[in-house]
Amino acid sequence: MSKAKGKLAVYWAASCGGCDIALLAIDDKILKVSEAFDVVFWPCAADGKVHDIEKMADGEIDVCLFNGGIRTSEQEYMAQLLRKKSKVLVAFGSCAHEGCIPGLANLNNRQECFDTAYRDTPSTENPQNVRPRHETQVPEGTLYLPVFYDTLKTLDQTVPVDYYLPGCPPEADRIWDAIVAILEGKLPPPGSVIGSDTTVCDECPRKRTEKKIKKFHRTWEIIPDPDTCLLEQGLLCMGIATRAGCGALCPQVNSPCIGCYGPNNDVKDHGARMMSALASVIDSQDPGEIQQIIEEGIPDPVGSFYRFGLAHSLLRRGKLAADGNGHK
Amino acid sequence: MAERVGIYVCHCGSNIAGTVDVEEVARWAGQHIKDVVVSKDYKFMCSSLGQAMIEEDIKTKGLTRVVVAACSPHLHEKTFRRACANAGLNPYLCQMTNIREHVSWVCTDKAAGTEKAKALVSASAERVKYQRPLEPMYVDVNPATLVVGGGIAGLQAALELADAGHPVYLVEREPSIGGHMAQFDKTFPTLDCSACILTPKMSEAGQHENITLLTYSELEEVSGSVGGFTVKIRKKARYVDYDKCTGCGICSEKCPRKVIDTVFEAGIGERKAIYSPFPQAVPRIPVIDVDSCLYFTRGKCQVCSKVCPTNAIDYEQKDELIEVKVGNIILATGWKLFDCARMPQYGYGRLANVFTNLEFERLCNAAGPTNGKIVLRDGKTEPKSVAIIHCVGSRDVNYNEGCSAVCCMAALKLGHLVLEKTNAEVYSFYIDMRTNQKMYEEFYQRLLAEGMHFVRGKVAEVTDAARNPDEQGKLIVQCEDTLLGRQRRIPVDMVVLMSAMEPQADAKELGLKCGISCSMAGWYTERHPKLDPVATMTDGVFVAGVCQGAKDIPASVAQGAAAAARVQGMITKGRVMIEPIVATIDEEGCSGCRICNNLCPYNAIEFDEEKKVSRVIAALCKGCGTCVAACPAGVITGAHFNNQQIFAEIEGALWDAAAAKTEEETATQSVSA
Amino acid sequence: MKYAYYPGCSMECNAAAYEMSTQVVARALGFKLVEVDDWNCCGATEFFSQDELTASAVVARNLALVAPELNQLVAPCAACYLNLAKTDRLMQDNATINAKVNEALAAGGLKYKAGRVRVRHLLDVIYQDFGEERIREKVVRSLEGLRVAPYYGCQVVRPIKGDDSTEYPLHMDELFKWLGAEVVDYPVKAHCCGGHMTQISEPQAFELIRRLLQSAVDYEADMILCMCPMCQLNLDAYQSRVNGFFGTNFRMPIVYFTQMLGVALGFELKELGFGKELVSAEPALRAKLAQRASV
Amino acid sequence: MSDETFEPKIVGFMCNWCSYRAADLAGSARIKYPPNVRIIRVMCSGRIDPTFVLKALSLGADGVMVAGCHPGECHYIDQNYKAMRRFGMLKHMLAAMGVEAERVQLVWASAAEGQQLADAVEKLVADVRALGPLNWPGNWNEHKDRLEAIESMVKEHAEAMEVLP
Repeated sequence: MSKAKGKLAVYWAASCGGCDIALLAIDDKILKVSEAFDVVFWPCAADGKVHDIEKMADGEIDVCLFNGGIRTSEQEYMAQLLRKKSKVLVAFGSCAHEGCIPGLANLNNRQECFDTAYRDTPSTENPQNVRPRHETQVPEGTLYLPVFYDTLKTLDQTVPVDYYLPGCPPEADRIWDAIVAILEGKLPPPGSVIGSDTTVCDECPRKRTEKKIKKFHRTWEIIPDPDTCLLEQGLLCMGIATRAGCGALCPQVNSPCIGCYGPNNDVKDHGARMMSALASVIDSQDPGEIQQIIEEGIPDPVGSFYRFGLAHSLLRRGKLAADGNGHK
Repeated sequence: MAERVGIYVCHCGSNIAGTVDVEEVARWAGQHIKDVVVSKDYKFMCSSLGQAMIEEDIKTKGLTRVVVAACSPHLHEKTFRRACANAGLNPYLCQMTNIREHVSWVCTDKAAGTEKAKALVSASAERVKYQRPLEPMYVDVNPATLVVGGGIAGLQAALELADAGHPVYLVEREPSIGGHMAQFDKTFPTLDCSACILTPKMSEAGQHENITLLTYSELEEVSGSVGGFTVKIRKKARYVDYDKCTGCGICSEKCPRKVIDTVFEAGIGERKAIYSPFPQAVPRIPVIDVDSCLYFTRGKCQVCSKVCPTNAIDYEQKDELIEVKVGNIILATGWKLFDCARMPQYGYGRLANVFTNLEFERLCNAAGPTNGKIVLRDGKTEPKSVAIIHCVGSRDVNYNEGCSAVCCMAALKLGHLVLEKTNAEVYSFYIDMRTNQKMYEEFYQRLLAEGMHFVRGKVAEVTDAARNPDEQGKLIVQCEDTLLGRQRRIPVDMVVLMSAMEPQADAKELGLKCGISCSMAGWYTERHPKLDPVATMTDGVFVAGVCQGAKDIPASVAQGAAAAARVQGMITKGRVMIEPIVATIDEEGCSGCRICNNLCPYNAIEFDEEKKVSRVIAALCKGCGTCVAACPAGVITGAHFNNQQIFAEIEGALWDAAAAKTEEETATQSVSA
Repeated sequence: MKYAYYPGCSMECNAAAYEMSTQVVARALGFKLVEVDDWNCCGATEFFSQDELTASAVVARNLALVAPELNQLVAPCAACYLNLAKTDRLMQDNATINAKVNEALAAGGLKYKAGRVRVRHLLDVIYQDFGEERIREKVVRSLEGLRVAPYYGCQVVRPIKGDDSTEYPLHMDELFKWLGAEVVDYPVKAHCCGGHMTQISEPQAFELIRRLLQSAVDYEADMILCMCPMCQLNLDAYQSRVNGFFGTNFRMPIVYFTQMLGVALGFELKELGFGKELVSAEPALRAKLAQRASV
Repeated sequence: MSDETFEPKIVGFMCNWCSYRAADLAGSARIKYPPNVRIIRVMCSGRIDPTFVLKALSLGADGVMVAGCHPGECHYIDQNYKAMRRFGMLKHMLAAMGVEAERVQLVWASAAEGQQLADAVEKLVADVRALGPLNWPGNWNEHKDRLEAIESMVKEHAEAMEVLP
């Protein structure tokens, strides 16, 4: 690695911050990153100014690792700016990739999000019912806050994305694999997800047989057998439909996969794949019984099948109120 | 490289052009659909000129994909695939758009029809770009044939095939072949004796070296497909050793147990507990009816065993399941009689002297329980007047909407027999007299001359409620005589109900086993009602006789022969093409989750324990695509119906609904603009 | 079980015995009849032929008034049953009538969604919803020995097709077999009772009535069972006139099927409205059932 | 879009053996039904993937029909039961997403049931017409103030930094 240092940017939009930490979970290999790159922008780790980026030439940044979905106008602006200034834009982690948990708020609209955050949560003390507003008049003039959207969008619904690094958060080994690929210039074709194209089952040591499900259980209802496929025990394990790469971490500790790596290549809708597969092996031919198995066993279908991928799914969100934009 | 798509929109005379502006569809497709290099309309695409036009364009314009918007693919997909193949284009790169059955014939408004046609053409055009060349697969045709049903249609089919030198398995549910025709006395319009013309065919079938007779047997299960079916047949226990029995009949003669014979004698005669249904039965091997046999019900008797000269009685016999392999199946399962008790106003079951036509056939038959004497239920009184009521349970929306086709002629025949054998007056109550085959109308004229009385009108009721002394003790047939325009009450001694022909109770079940469906009325659905009346939608399965729809003996015989001819064609050809629409699993992507393993009813998916991947056995796969839709990793591909193709088709079909998306896309570009 | 109940006008006067016995039987079988509040005329026999739309609107008001939590409406009178069922069917099948009727209803602040209420005749409810097993259990006084001729008339069996045969219905026959009676196979069970012909041409009407009575006599029936106030009226009230006209001597009791059902369930004749019929049923009941209980 | 001019766009997924043929039969028998359903043929209702339905809705379909052979009459023995189960699952999920149940209907029609299929189309179209347009893509279009906010931000930053044109 004798060539000139590259420029690296890391940005954080609508996400929990776990991805920034995950980047550090590669341990001392981070030093190799800093050998290869100048970190020009990483608000979470170092001071930096937007106008420094704005002043850069287009494409001046070699790699931008962007985590988080797009929920506000500011995030959208930053996504567009970083896209313009970066040669390679990587959707880093589940939020940027498919919306992740913040995307689940797409079942609601802005108003409902605010009601929850600024009124309904038990820890909220807000007697004047103060809400964030885009414009606020003060004696000194008008203050602006970013516009908060009804719908969280993924990074690639906002700007073109070169690579995806899935996971909530991405596993350290996979991050390192990606960095090595970048450093060695061995990246797959643009638009690819960096990772395996098999599913979690490929990495899961449990014993699998033919499947027939008579009843779905929630995780607290049973103590699963440690050696048998969790799905066959009625637990809603998303592993069958979820991209490998994590090493089947959750199933290894007797907990069903929740699908954070998203679907594998060419799958348009993670939840639909899962629903289709699961429904196919329900062990009943009676419409009433089938409905009962489904409704009793899966009380929250969106939260179960689209926990990470709602914003990136075909429908992207729940239906808005009749006026079409959620401003009830 | 972009595909070069050709679009061909058919007028089908005015069939399509009447409610779809086909010129506009072709013009629009040429202008608006990407990669379309030719878009034409033509009067009849399926004509040789239409096909030649497509072939010419493929060659000269370098088309790589073809869309034909015309009728249902079920009619002409093969035609256009062949045209493409002739021009050197893989036939699976041709897609048909159904703008006749699904558009022009169901739409009333031309503008709406045109819009729907555009959407469907758009769907096909988007889809066809993703279609892949496929190579058809071939299977050898097993020369053996299964014929189900030993009535006249099945017999005819079996004999035709056997005479041509091909092995036939003839399965019959009853102890003897012969079917309903064996029960009849005379046949119309020639009045030759039914048994006299039928029994030679029966014994020929019984002795034919190429026919394996499986009587008292039923079809249990069918697997495989055209060319190579495997059929499981249950040979019900006869309790008589087939090889030892000589058919001497002493057992029946000595059997002390008499029961009403509800099958062959239609409930008006008796048989023994060990019986052969009629003297000319083929085979002559009797069966024991365990529900009435004294030994089976009470544990003692065994007279039959004692009198049998060859020790053929075997009370320990069990049902036997046998398996045969055949290349084709002909269903000729016939019909059952409408249950006249369902029309209580005609009194069947309540009023003693109301008979069904089948009972009456047995009454007339010299071999029947009355030795051919026409008498009332008391067994001795000859009727002085007989009413024959047509259309009982047929041509009636409450029961069977269709016409049973044979009853008018059968009624004339029965009327003739009454006139011939008794001095009774005969009244026929008909709605319309249908005598539309060779020599049928002449027979009707003959009966008019013989003095049979004809009353046109649907009978309201048959009652014993007399209104005057003349009616006392009689059955009164109340009817509006639509020719006279007034109500009539005609007192008679005996009433014969010309009952409808209905599909066998288990016709649907049997059809499902063989993969064919029934019409609303319950008859088997033929491939085409006019042009392909004995083939079905399932290759290798044919139908003949009444099971396809009510018809008389000549028509049943013709169909039996026709089905046999179709099967012979397949046998001579030696192999059949099957569509290469099968699923494949990308083993690289398969993680062995085993969701698909349990989904295939044909066991075409196997699991490789070593590699931990699932695999499709192409030869067993029928291409339904269920596993494709179920694979959670999306690594199973269904040829010709893969995700890409269907997504493209959905997008094309909704070309005019996606407008709302554009606004969003323009909005994202503000920084980079 | 709970049903909306539309008694209709006859039940209040000439068919009071029907109403009394219906209420008694309903209580005994444990089903609740909730009378439609503020019901109006069903349009009787002729209204629909005169002015279909107005008749539909008048009848639909009754359907609209059925309490929202109930979706089955029981009518004991055959004409009421037919008109209510016919209106519902008409509104389902004919969008124009449906719209106009609802327009009319809206003027009174009402609306009716065609198909919401299932209109049923009382016999059908008893036959289908209670069924053989439960009815047999309730019988305390078997009708054994009594020969009854079940008479259905026309309006319940036609033209609205229920589950029974439209030509030769059998449900009442079966019901009375469960009660132990000897049910005669009454061949004229669905023939005309004369209807309003009594007001137009007596000879015609009398002939129709005579046939029904004669057939019951021929079959040695002890009584004719009715399920329609009009049938009962014609057969009972005109019986002596028929005798005078034809020189016959009919003494055929005509009672409602609910009355005899009540007898089988163990109720006293008085509670069931016996005694209101003109040709008394008492002699037959005494003769045939005397030895069994306190009739 | 006003109610008078609203013509629902509906995609119908039909199996090759029964429902597609029922539609063929409806045509041969010249049974008229609303022109709103655009039929896509698959070999079996078991091929119908919930993704197809979601795809159609996401592209702006107002309703979807999923049609197959009657239960117990599948050309592929029992594959339509898988369609039945998937439909149940999909229905449950769509309800949670706020999609009215009437928009996505499961229909069984044998090859002989042209009239029944036509009736089912008529019902689906009437149901969807009564519900009005779905316009799902419009569902994720943001309010106008989003565009304005970004534009003002771009302008503000551009003026301050003089970087953007």
